[in-house]
Amino acid sequence: MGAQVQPQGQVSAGREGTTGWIGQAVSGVLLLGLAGLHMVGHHYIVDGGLRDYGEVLQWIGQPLILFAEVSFLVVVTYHALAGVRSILFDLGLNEGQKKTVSRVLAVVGILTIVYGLFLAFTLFSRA
Amino acid sequence: MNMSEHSQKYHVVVIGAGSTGAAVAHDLALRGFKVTVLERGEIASGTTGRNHCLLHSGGRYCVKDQESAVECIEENMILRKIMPEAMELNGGLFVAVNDEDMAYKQSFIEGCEATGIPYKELNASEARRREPYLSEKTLGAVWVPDGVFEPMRMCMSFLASAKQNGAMVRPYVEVTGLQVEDQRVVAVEVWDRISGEESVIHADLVVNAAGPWAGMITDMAGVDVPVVATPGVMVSMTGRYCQLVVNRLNVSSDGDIVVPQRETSIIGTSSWTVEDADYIEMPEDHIQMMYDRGSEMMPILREVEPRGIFAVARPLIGRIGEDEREIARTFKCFDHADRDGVEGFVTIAGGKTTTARAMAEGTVDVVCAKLDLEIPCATKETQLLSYRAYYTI
Amino acid sequence: MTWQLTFKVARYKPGEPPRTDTFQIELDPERTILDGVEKIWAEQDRTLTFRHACHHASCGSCAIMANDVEVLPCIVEVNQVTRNGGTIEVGPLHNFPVVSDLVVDMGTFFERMQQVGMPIIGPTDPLDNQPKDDFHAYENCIECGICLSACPVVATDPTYLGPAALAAAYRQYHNSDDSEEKQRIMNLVDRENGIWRCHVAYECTAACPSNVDPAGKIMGLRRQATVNRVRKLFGLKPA
Amino acid sequence: MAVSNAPEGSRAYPGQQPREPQKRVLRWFQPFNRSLGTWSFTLNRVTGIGLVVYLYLHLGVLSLLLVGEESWDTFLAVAKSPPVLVMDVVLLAGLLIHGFNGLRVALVGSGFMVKQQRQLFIGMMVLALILLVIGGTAVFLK
Repeated sequence: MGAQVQPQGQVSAGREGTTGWIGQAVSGVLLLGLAGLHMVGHHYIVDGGLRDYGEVLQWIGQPLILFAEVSFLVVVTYHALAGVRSILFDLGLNEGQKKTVSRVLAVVGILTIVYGLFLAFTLFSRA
Repeated sequence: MNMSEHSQKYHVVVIGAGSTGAAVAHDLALRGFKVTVLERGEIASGTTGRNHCLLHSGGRYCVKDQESAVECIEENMILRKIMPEAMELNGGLFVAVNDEDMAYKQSFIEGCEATGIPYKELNASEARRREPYLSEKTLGAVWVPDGVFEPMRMCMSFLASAKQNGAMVRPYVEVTGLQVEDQRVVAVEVWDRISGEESVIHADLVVNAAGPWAGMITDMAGVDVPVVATPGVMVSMTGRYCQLVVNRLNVSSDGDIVVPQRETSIIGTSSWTVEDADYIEMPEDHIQMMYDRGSEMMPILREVEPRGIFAVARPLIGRIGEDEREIARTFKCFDHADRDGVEGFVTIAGGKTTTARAMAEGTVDVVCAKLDLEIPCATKETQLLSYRAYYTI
Repeated sequence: MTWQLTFKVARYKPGEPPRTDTFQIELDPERTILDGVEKIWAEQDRTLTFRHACHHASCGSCAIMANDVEVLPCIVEVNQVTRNGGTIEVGPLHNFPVVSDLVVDMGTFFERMQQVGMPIIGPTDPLDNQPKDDFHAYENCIECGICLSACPVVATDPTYLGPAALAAAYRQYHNSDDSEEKQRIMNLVDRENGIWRCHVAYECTAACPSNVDPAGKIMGLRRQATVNRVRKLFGLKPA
Repeated sequence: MAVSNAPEGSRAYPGQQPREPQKRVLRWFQPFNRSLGTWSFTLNRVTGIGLVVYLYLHLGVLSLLLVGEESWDTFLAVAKSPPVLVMDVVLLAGLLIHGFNGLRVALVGSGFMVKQQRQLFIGMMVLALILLVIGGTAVFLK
């Protein structure tokens, strides 16, 4: 261990920790349902397992399903990138590195969600 | 006049960082000396670390060695004030389990009164109510203010306070020689066991607090000190079966005490003498004797598993061949100028961890007298730092 | 009866590359690993450095790796880890700076314990003031560092407060009646490098030689931190 | 001769510069001779990293849907071949292990069933295994 000792009384850092962990737990629990729906919807309903192009459009064309898939996209992206962030933080980064990691991952997350939304709504419009 | 301005000029090297060396270092630093503590191993890795953890009330000595008993009860009362973090002030019982023990009770109580040890007589049912694991044969008991301490943390507390006052503590630095010029010890030759470097440390005065190894140090100055390495076996049992220290109400003998420390019960101890105290082979029959004698007071100790078995040498003042239990457990400070005509060299020997502070006071008084200084000892009133500070200062 | 044993000892001296030394010793199988190490020092190699004091698992200074597991070598008999003619590998704890051979630097560790503030033994008379059972375990913490060596997060994040300090914080939090002290402890642990860095591997609890259960207590602190936040949301004081 | 002043370095071992511990990222992936808890930690980490990689592969592949019907259905023919279906089962295993182990972490981490965390882990893994057998068979049957 290095000589780094935590300075006391930085409440803001604490809040970030709490929300980070609770966010991960809550999104994780949500994913149990959303990923379950996604897997069942794409693997187990139609004959032959995976959906072909037409079947995909038919599936995503339902507004409730679209809502579920979009929620899945947002939650899974958050959960995945927060997980990556947590693993990277486990490496014992300094404050500057932590900031960089957080920012880069936030940008990646936004790009992912924008791309996913574009995909989902394009398919929805084609249906 | 501020005498510490004068004491600052003197560099005192203390050899050994057991309880004695640690307490001496604290006292010296508090009286303003420049202090370096040299310890060949880790803090408390010798006699002190492996001791019985008993904060003596003096009860064990109050009949046959009243000088030691008085030292114990005085120091007991001081230590509990200055070092509460390393202590459990649970009290102790002297328990009678046969008629012979009961017959001893009167002289024990007289001893307590003569030496000023507070005591309280308990009848058998009261004793067994407080300590349910006591033998059914218990006939009666006497309560005294025994306690339990953490030997290593006690040393670290003393050393932390010494460091706070400027002392330097160097573990893993072994003394390999003393340089004597004109019948005066002027420097200490050392070997750093970590870096492998050998060096020489100048000293205005050397205090030998090497415990049972004191003779090795005095040999280096061509003098000699009557210290006998007298090991004892202790067996630490899994589980804490008494809250108070349980002693046998009789003349001190082997296996007559059970000290509850944390979640263990330590049975002790035996006694024999060795030439070399570095590695002590434990006699199997001594270990067996601990179970046998310990379970006379607390039968459950025969049924539970041991957690640790260990032996270490006590530094008794005397000569090999004397009956070890007859040797007084008091301490003695040898000024080698008076004794052997070697200046600048003092050996503190004997004693117990409980009396370490008093030993230090006596030793530093001798040091001051040798240097013509009059600085009063303040360790009685000085609260010690937390043992943790040893690592953080 | 004695056994013939091979000790492979991880050696390190400042400025030299680490190496492994092999020693052959004879030892009674009921003696401990620490007895073996001490015997090697006494009879074969005076340059060997190791920490030890009490030899009965109460000072916590001797903790090392033996056959790649954290142990207090003073209470592990050699017959528990090997057989006659067998080999025992010993090395310093993981995740601590190595000073020399088996000696690690506990400075940062104690700095963090110091921040939590709990002395290892309560100054009270346990007869008059029995510690609450649940907390009793924390007084059993011998500050040996084994939990930090075992933790997979400490292995990579030196800024993590670590299981020992967090367990002590739990006790200090619940044992204190002083709301300011509670707040100080919460501020210390309720942060990314505190309770939220733990990934629930429970390795500290499995490795602890004193049954302190640091992981369980980290979870307790998380719950407390969450409760406090929820209460604050509703304008209530921390529980 | 002057007193050697306290050299810099470790406070408990003056003059010594302790060797800083290496960061042992590999420890995350070495649960051997460790307790069950480290297995759960390692599994969660391995599956987590795997799932993130899969997520981005998946999102990439989905761009074929944007291209049009033909490219998607061509891909689908490949996706339905047995080797890829085996990969699907691996994905399912990862999801189930990560999901149910994650549920354990969420429960224990918020103070529930702390004392039974070991049993909880075993229970969750058994549940994941059952679902994997059901789900895995279904992948091939459909």
